[in-house]
Amino acid sequence: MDDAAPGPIYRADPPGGLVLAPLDAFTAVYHRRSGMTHLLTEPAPQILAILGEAGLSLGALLDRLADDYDLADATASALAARLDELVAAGLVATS
Amino acid sequence: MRRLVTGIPHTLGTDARLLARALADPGRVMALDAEGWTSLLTIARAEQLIGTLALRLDGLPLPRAVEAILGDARAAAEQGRRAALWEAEMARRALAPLGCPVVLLKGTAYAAAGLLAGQGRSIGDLDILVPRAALDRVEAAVLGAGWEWVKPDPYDDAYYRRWMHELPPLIHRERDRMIDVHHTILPLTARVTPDPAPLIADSVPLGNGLRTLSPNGMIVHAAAHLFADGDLAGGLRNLWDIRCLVEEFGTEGLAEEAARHGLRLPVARALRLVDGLFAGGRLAGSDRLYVRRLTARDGWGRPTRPATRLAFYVRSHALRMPPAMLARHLWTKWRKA
Amino acid sequence: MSDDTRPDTDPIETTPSRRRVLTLGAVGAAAVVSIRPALAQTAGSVLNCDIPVPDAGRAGSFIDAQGKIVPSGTKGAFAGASRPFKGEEVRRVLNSGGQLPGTDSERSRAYVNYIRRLQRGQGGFTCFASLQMPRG
Amino acid sequence: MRHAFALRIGPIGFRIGSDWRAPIDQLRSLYRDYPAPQDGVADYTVRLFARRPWRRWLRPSVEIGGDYMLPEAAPLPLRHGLLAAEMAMNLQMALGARRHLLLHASAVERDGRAVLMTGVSGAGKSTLATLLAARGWRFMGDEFALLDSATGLLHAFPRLISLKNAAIPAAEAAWPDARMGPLMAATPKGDIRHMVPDARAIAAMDRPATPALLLFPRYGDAAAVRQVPPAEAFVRMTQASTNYVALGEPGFTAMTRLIADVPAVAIDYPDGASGVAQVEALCAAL
Repeated sequence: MDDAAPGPIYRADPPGGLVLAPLDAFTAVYHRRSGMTHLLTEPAPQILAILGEAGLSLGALLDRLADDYDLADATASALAARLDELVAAGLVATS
Repeated sequence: MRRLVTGIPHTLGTDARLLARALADPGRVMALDAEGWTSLLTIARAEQLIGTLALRLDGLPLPRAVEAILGDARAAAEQGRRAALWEAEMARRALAPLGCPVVLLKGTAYAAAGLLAGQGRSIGDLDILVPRAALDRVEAAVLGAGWEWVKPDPYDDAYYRRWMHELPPLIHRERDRMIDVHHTILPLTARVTPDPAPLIADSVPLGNGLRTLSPNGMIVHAAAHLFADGDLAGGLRNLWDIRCLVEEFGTEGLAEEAARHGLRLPVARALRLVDGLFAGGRLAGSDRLYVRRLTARDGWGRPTRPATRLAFYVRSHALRMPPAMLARHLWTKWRKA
Repeated sequence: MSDDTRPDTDPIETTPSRRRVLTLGAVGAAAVVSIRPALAQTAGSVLNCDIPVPDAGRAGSFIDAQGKIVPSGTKGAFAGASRPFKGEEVRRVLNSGGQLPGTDSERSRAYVNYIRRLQRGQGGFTCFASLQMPRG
Repeated sequence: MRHAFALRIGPIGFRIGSDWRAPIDQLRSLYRDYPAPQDGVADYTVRLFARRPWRRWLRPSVEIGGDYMLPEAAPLPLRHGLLAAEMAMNLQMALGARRHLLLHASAVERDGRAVLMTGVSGAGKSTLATLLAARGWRFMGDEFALLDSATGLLHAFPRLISLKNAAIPAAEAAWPDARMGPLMAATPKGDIRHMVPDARAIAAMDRPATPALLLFPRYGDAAAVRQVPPAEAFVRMTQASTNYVALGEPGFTAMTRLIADVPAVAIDYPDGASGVAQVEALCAAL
């Protein structure tokens, strides 16, 4: 996966594909398609919420997050690391 | 409570025939008493067919305890199906960049295609078939996506690569699930070596980037797997697969497809055994021995008929390898055990 | 980046009232933890089990200090254990230190490293997995 | 099989078959007040068998089998046959249970409200449960508790209480009237003796309770209480469940509901009496 443009499009399951249970700093997530449970800390739930509506490139996702939140560290590398985790867990797919 | 065979009506049998008949003709379970039910459920678990039985009996008026046990089995089968299809999806994601066809085999294929054979079926490892030419790239891709070798053993590894029809087994380090990557459907050591190229060429797209074998390809593979790739352990489940595939797709063109791969005899035998075990057909000659082996299980779930079992075990190894290699293989395994 | 559409442009507003601060996180800090199957704490009640070192399929091989299987006779590595260890013996060492019976500390460490590296499908894995439990 | 016995513990029926008479006789005696499986159909079959025919008599060695088996289970000598039977029954539950979320926890109930206690072996969950039972709580089980994902109710599983080492004389002194199994010395888990739960626990075993407190006890240190944050409680309970992952969404529903509805507390306790006092104080404050 190459971070340089154009880069992959990241997608998450639509909202019905996840069951969320906020606990404290963590949110428990049941992923219906895999039958797996994950505990997420931010920014993972926020990323999933955005990518569940529409697939986005890394840059577009960063822009979207910056629109919705005050980003403490708006770097592509930090976001790419989060996305890699979500991809490995199967919560986000690339195309 | 000395012998628990007394509660089973004679028409249902006292070995795994009890299970075969319940699967084929669910209405017959209405004759079972508590001991008969206990035997049936135990045998079904031992043969890994409890989920299948649960779906076959769904909707019948059953004793409450039985309904509860089969309800659990249905839920377990559904969760197993979900996990199996997810594993296939994760393999798809890993292999998509290669652009080569990826054909699902066995249980995962039946479930993915929504076939009768997949209903309630227990599914273990993920089995996929890929073109031999793509094998090195497939190996690299799965290793890059979190799968690892199960056994870093030089003897086993060399054995697999030289003689087997698949890569040595791989397991995913996060999900703890195994994947078997096949490049043909029988070991290269077997007396018949089916040609995988037409199997892949005739495979059917599932619409999600993965494929299954053609209907006749599935039946041929299931028969090859049943007779040549094991000692008939778990054979009842494999035979039930074949019965469902035949019911769903019929047998048109099957003999030709079987002949193309040198598997005319195993496929013909599988059809006879299906008829004998699941449709009350009369069996003759060595077919009866096969049924003796396939149904060698008592109401406590114990394997029975040790001599028959041993004979099939030796036979399975003899089929897979030339005699000298068989001796070498058994010797190496024995020395290490 | 998109045009500035932020509602709060006053630089003095350091704690915006309507917008949450989100930290994408330092690279390396995990935001996803997956729940894995656990035979967990039940081990003692369900299982009296053995862990061979190494497993039968690789009997005769040596174990190096990191717990890797190496050919028999490798310098600095240890021959396998003469008998399988009981689940309880391994549990004690994992939980409270000490040595596996019949070993010195280096050999014990190598064996424990081997056991920790066990994968599903290898002899002893299920037993080892059943000993895993959260501490505290 | 040659010898057999069937019984029900809470909602779960078992059928145990054995190549030897002794373990079955012991089970039959200790479980004599337990009912038969519902409709006569057991949920699980357990087999105690000799791997080779001569092992029935020559240094008899009990292999553990059944509907669900683990490949590395080691056999036990015949004098530990009752332990083998109990372990095999537990194994069926750990690997096979799908009707409930199976929690590796002890549980007691009062006024329809249950305290769940879980922790590593030696944390004292079993001891605390029996001590609380002696103070009028209803004993629901010291090994497994069964959470129903549809109702959120906790079902009892009051199998024989497995006493270990020093707990054996302590229990014998505390419950002189309790019925006990044979003392099995030097098992892989130390000395083991089984105790039959009190009559009330058996009589009430079909009555579920509402979980009210989730407790992580730890024996040995000075008394202390710590609130356990929800995420930590969630992870610890998933690791204390053998079938959380296998259950899928019902497991998630049951577990998140439990964590949301029930306070989770970790306690250190220096001795049994203090532990009991701590639990009762926590319950009084709920």
